[in-house]
Amino acid sequence: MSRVGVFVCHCGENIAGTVDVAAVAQAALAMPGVVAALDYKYMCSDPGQTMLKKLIADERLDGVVVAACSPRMHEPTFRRTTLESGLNPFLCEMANLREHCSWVHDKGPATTAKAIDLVRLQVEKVKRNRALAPIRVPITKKALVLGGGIAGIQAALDIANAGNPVLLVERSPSIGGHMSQLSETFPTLDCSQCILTPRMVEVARHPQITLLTYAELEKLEGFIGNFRATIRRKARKIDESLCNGCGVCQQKCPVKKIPDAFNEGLANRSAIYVPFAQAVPNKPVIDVASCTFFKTSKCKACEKLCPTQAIRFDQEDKIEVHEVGALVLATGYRTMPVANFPEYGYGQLTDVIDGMKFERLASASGPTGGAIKRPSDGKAPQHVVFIACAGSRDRAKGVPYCSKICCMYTAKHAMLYRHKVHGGKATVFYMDVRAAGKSYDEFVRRAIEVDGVSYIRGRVSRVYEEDGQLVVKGVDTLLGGEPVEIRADMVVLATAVEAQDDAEKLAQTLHVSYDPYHFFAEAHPKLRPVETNTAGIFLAGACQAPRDIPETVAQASGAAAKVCGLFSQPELTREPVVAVVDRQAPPLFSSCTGCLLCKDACPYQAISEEAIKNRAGEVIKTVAQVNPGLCQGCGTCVALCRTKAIDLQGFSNQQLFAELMCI
Amino acid sequence: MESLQRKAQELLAAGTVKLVIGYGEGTGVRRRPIFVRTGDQAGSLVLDPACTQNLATYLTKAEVRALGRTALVATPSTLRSILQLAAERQVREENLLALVPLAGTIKELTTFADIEAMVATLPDEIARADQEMLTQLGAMSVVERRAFWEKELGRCVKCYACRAACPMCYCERCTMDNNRPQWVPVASHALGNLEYHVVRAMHLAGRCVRCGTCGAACPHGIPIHLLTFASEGSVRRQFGQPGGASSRPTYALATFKPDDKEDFIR
Amino acid sequence: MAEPFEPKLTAFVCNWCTYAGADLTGTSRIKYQANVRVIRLPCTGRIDFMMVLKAFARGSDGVIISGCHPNDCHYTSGNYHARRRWMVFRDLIDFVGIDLARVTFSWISAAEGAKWASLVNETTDRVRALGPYQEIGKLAAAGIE
Amino acid sequence: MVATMVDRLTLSDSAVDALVAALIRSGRRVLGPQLVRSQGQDRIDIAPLASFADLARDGQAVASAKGAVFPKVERLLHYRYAGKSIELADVEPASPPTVLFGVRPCEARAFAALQAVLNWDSEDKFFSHRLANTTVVAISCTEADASCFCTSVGSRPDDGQGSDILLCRLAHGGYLAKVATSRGQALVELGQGVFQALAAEPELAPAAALAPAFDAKTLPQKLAAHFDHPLWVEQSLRCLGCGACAFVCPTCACFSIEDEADSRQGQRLRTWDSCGLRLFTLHASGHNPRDRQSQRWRQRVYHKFAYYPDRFQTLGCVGCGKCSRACPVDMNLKQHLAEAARTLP
Repeated sequence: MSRVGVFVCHCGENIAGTVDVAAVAQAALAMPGVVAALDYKYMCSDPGQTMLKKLIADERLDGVVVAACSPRMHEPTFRRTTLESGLNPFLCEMANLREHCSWVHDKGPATTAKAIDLVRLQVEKVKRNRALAPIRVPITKKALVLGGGIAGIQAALDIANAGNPVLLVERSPSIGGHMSQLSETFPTLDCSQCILTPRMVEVARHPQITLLTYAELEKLEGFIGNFRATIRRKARKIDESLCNGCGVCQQKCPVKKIPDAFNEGLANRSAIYVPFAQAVPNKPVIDVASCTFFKTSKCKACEKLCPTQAIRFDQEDKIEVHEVGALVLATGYRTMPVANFPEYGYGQLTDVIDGMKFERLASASGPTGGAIKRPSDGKAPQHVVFIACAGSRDRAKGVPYCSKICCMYTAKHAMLYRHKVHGGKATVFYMDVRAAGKSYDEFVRRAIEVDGVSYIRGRVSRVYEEDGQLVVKGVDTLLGGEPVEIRADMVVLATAVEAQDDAEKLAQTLHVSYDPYHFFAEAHPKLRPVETNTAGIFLAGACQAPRDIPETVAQASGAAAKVCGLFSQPELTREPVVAVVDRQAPPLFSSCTGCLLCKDACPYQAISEEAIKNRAGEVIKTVAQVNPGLCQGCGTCVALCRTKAIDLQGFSNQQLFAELMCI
Repeated sequence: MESLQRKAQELLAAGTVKLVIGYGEGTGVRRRPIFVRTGDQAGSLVLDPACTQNLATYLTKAEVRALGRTALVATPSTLRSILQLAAERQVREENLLALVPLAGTIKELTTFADIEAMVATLPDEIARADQEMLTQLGAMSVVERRAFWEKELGRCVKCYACRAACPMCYCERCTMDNNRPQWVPVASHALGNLEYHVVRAMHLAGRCVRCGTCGAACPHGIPIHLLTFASEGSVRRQFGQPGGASSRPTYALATFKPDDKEDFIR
Repeated sequence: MAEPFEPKLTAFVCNWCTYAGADLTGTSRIKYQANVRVIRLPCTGRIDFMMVLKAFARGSDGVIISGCHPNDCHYTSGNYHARRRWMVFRDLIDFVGIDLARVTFSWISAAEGAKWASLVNETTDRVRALGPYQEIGKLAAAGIE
Repeated sequence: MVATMVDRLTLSDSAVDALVAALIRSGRRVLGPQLVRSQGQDRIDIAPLASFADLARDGQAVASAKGAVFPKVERLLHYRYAGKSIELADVEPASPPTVLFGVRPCEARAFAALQAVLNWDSEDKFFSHRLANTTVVAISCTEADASCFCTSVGSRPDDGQGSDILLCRLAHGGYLAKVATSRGQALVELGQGVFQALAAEPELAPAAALAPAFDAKTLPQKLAAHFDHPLWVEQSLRCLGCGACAFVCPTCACFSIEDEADSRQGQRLRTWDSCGLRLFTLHASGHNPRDRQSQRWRQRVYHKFAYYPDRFQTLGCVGCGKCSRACPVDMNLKQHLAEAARTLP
């Protein structure tokens, strides 16, 4: 027989003013299994808690019901007190006599009757409570940051500076990401390279950071604190330990006409190449698809001329497995290809370019050394039309959302153009100007008012070529939709920001959820913006949604803080309110039939298969297994399970059944 | 029929299978499941419209499993049951093979993919009589329906023939037999009966292949199969994920769509 | 003379939205009728349909089921799973002759204290008007000799 | 049932009608087999009779009549909490005076087999009370089906054992009533003027012809010697392990005790159970001495045809064949027993 104690709190007048607390205590004392019941002015006060502790000891209670305020308010308090008195904290339940009773009903017998019922529910429940121990999960204090753009760089540095080892994985030959391609950055117009490069170098030099460029994540197993990441290190075909980055190989490489991705195809590179001058690491890669040796097994110019004999034609991809405790996803974005715009010439018109190309044209490190020359004939364009929202907020293009950064960089582009081509005319077509951000609107105003960029509110219906010039047809909605036609030398499209092509695939590999546009989804839109719904995996930057640099850096630091917070604990301790799969004596072993339908239902991928083996090691049956490190205790699987083979600690079938049997 | 007997002989002779489960002569006009393990037993295999029981039920029975690789004479429902059992990891592709009577010949299906392909071509309708009953019940007032089921289920004695005959009721420890807590009373009083049959119908929603074998099994002629038809029908109508369509888990109640449409949540 | 009928309501609510919402009703001192008894669960996904059946078997005249709005589930998708089950379960209990007017489903967020009060009041009034519901409860005694 | 000298009387069809009416008037619960047609299927239920016309005079009811004396669920006790103390109340057996009218002779014989177990080492007061309160009026069979085998278990389609009154059909309508017990006599007195004295030796309608399928006398020894015979595994391969056979069986007496309780009160119920169900012999340890269906099938056969004769010098089966008809996979007991008798040396 249970020995339950019931403690009825007056909460001053809050409860006692409406509920006959003495009657509740008296009724409680008459309930089967209740050996002690009392009422007191403030149970949460020191004297109240002391009474509770004393009675637990004196009456050797094995269950406690505190009838007071909402458990959401004081459950932790009273469970701690229970623990201090030597009783397992999970043998304490609360009946909500305040928020759910005294505050919402009038004084009277019906209210007191309800209060008694609420107590009875908890008494019946607590009789079935089990002593539970918090779940402890070890943590591998090493983070994996996926993506070496500014988001990844920032997150890696913050985590590393807190003293934790970091693995920074970047799939291209150098870190830096899109930011390294940018010319100047809004709203300050400081040079992107100048602020980024030091950070890149810091990463390379940081004792806590292991940099794996030209590498990709292939598989992720495990759970928070205990992931196993399988990483493919693509063969650079050079021995990085020998290469000193002198660059001779690039100069001597006979194949030089390969469109340079870093420069958005505005320049060429050689078959063996370093993506850009400030690349980190400054080590070349052989582009096997273009290299003469790999096509004809002749040449080997680089090998012959390499002063350190670092060339390794026979080098193979390497697979490495790393144990990490947390992940930060910083895989960034892509922009919508110009080819997606039939109305703007399918990308066939050489002088219709996207923002990224313009960045390279405007960049001092770019193919034109920063001079604005149009791609077709290298002439400085006299009139440039900038089209904002190229694809963004356009359901027809499958992008209903706002890409967020375009308004700002379009203003920046127009401004840079006006600075670089004196007398040049800049026209911007826009839907709305969204310049929310510190000194953002001022920046746009400056473009219009100081730099004389002309803004036309309206969409561009068509861009086509007519006798060597681009004709831009649009409307000016501020002039009542009056058609506008502009003859321009160059058109710059602020193309929509989209998720990476392989974002969906990666999300599935990592079991993180993603939105309809394949941006990774945060665990909670308001309260958990840098976490995913998979514990231990965090988000930074534009892989979650379009973001500008300051936001990205802020979020990266946020994600880093989450990781450091996780790593700051000796081990992971979690509330034991988790699902458990029944195990019992042979021959049944478990009432689980192993249909594993629960596996699909679990929002956290916490359920896996477990093979029950006999002494000979043969598999007798396969059953479900709940990983307590991943389970968050929602109980969806419990309600789904036909055989009741899964139960939820703290809200077990026995507990809930008992509650129901006394209503 | 001859072709079936011949096929069974071949398979057993070649050692492709150790067992052929089919239908044989039973009491009077009845047909009963038979377990053919040698060529000479194959002659007792019968094939006619009376052969309707869903034999997939036997695939999960330990005693039968122990006999080795099995060829199963399969009706369309049986094929669907095999797929659903596969989706729920209760049968292995390499352990079974389906024999489908098709236009006088016997089609041999060895892979789940084959079975899926075949099932996709087969009509998936319930008997007219059952359809009519469902329509009638649908037309009744909720009070009339309550009365109907109270009367029908009043005859239930919880012999569990329905559960035993159902291919999807393979659980070793049925929730009915789970007594901590005893959600559903063991006794076959009115409440125990109602709760049992509602639970069963819920558990089959999205998994039922609508073979009607449970109803046929009931010694007291209670049309319990209508209950699972109703819950399965609800799933099909609302989520379009029928039971027994695929060997991969596509259980409608283990998944969701954020825009699932209902009209009752305020 | 018999006293006027007061319905017995059982509510199954999730801890993070509706239970918190009902707490807010309290802190906002919004009054509602005292007929409801709340059973607290972590998530609507935890609500086993058997509980609803049991509530009626135990003589509840009405049942309230409430949790987080779509998209707000503390566990990201428990409420979506629950919704699917209810969609089927409603059809089924209607088919076996249980009066759907006795079951109320609702999404109530932690911010909707007033909604909880009005939900309880409306349900209580409706069920009071419908009268006692013993269709299932009476079965507990039926068929025993 | 104390057998008195058998009194032989006759009744016309209309007289039987009047008798049934009189029984109902007398406030007795009158149960009898009735044809029910639902969802296009015919079945015979044993249910309260409104008149003789409702009676199914041929064919076998799905369920047996045992429910009248051994209900599928009966309350043994209930208790309630008064504060912390428990008020326990024993349920006193109570049942209406009952007439089982027009049941088959095999059903009538079954009560002896039930009694053998239920009142074996101690008296089951619930069962006994109902039995004492029940009068059995059987009608002899003029038809038998492929599941019937009363003639194989030492009985006949017109066997009077266990009947208080046996009605045998006359060739040209009407019945010969064999009144065997005082309880039968009571009905005769109740139906004043309904029963006629026998004028001449009546011409009976021929009873159903049913050739014995096996010799039940030698069976017990054969079984005793072949407990581990593969036959049991073979026969039970298709058995699904449900309780249909046991729950329709007129002699199956297995039951389970179930407590139903909440925080305020509880009751103890006795419910039918079956040795065919896996949980029947499941131990708390998880061990199950009859874990395989073949073992459970064998138990069913042995219980009725080896252990019964051994303990009670009678068979635990009356050959009604209800189990075979009820079986979803057509386990035909008659065939299986014949096979055993034939193949076991």
